[in-house]
Amino acid sequence: MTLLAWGFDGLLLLGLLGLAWKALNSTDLFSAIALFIAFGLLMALVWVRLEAPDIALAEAAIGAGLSGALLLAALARLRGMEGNVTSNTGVEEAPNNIDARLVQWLSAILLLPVLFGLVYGVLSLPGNAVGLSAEINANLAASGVSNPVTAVLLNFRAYDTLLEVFVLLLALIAIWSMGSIQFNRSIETIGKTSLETTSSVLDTLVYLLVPVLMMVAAYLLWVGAHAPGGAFQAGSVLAAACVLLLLAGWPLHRLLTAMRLRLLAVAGPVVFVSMAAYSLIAEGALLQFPPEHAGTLILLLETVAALSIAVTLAALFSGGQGQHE
Amino acid sequence: MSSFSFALAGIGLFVLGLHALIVHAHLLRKILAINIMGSGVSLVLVALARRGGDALPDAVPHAMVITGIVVAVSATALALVLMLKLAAETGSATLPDDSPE
Amino acid sequence: MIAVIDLFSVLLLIAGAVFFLAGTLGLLRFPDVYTRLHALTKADNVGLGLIIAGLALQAESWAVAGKLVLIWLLVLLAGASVSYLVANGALKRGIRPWKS
Amino acid sequence: MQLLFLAVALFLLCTLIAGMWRVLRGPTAADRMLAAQLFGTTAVAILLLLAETYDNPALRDVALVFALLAAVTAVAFVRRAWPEQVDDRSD
Repeated sequence: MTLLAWGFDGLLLLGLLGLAWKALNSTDLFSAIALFIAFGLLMALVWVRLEAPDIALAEAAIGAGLSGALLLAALARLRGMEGNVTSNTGVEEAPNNIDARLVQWLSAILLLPVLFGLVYGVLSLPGNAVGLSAEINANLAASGVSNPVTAVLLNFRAYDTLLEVFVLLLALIAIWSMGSIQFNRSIETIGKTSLETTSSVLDTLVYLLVPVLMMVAAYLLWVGAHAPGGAFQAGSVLAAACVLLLLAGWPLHRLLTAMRLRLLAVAGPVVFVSMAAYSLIAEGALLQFPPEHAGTLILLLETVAALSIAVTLAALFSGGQGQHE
Repeated sequence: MSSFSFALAGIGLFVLGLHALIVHAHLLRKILAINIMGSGVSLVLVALARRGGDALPDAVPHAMVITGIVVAVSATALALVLMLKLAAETGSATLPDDSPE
Repeated sequence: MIAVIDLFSVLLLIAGAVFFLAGTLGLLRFPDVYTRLHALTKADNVGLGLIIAGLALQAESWAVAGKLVLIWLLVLLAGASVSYLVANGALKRGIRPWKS
Repeated sequence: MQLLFLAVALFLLCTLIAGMWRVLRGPTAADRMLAAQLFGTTAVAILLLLAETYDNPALRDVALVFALLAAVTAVAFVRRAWPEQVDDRSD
């Protein structure tokens, strides 16, 4: 049993490193992205082996799903542009001249001490980690939830999550400042290959899959209180549903007009900040919830945060695709 | 397998990513490199937190890494849009080479 | 009785693994994108179905078994649609099917 | 029984890593994407087996998310990133 587990872990880590190497050094950009998507899948398996199913869920939704879609869409638009401007279509400049070789070797040699330093640093650590598990378990009863990761994210260190929803909002504002502020009407024609017409198979897939995605998102949100899951995972799955609708060319901009989109995107930060301000005044500490209401407050906070995260991620996907292109 | 091997793999990912970040000129490749470096850092963080322990895994690094994954994807989205802007302006998705000729 | 169920599980799991092996061999050895598509979608989905059947026999409750079957149905749906879309797209792009 | 679950999971990981060769080699973009799709199905099976081996029901949720999200990437590929020109070594 142990031997098999060792074999599994060893193969997993070797595969992970091999995929990373190939993704970073393959000949063309498309295979780099395909390998990166596979890398995300293996990464989720690694989190499972490290007994971190919460992270595995987030990685499965984002690393293996959303970022792949993001990268593929960006590559398509890049190719469309480069087709107009230069002849270079994604095939990368091979390091064939002396200069590039030199840079490669120089970088490798200079990074060797970094590698050895880091390895030495890790190996010289004491064999036993001193973590915060004991403190978390001692206070879990007062947190309103029984999943320790959710307790950390939404109660003990809720300011992390507060700042994080602002990071998402900032990224969205930055992207919007370079493009249009809505799910663009013409999005399905940008970067899309002209060979694809509307397809009934794709429509059926979207019909069936989007409701399932929404149900799974609601389930993850609910289950996050006592088992792996929570606002980020639910938000990412919901965002995937939006991305699927956008990819299939459904008129999502009619449901989520620019105004509604903006309102939903700021709903999470606003609710978070007002909750923080209230707790600061009433409880005397930032984002400290009274134990008897903590469960309800956390669920409310998570629901709004998940909606905001979903809308923001979907808008990040379609973002910057302004009319001027 | 002990947590240390996972941590070492994390270091490997970080160094591979850093190398690619320096060596490759194309910005999309640099964005992939930064993402892989980030995965490596998360791996080190979580693996080291559970070393030598048969006890429950520590939830704090788990929560941090989940936050990190979401931040990484939003940063990636922003970086991709910036790259597309640059490509639209200059016609190439590489940083301008301003070394003295 | 338990032993019989266990035996069935073992057989189903091994059969599933064989189908996955066949799918991977097909992916590696078949000559063009259509045949590889055929190997992947069919063999892997059957393999997953067999493994899920083997696991469902061991499941502690009906709810767990139902969830396993739901996962399989979702993979089937996605696999079938995606293989259609890929094959259709490949045909439209003028990738010719392989002839011996 | 647990031993068999883990052995099958290890075997599936082997087939998955063998499938990586097709992602590397191509030749068409569709081949690379297909192989990545194979990773998704195989990973679902591995996760379900691990869930049973270590008696961790949360892993079934991870498998569920995998099954759903693999389709999103594949649709993104078909709808956006598939170059129109015929790959030269397509047959």
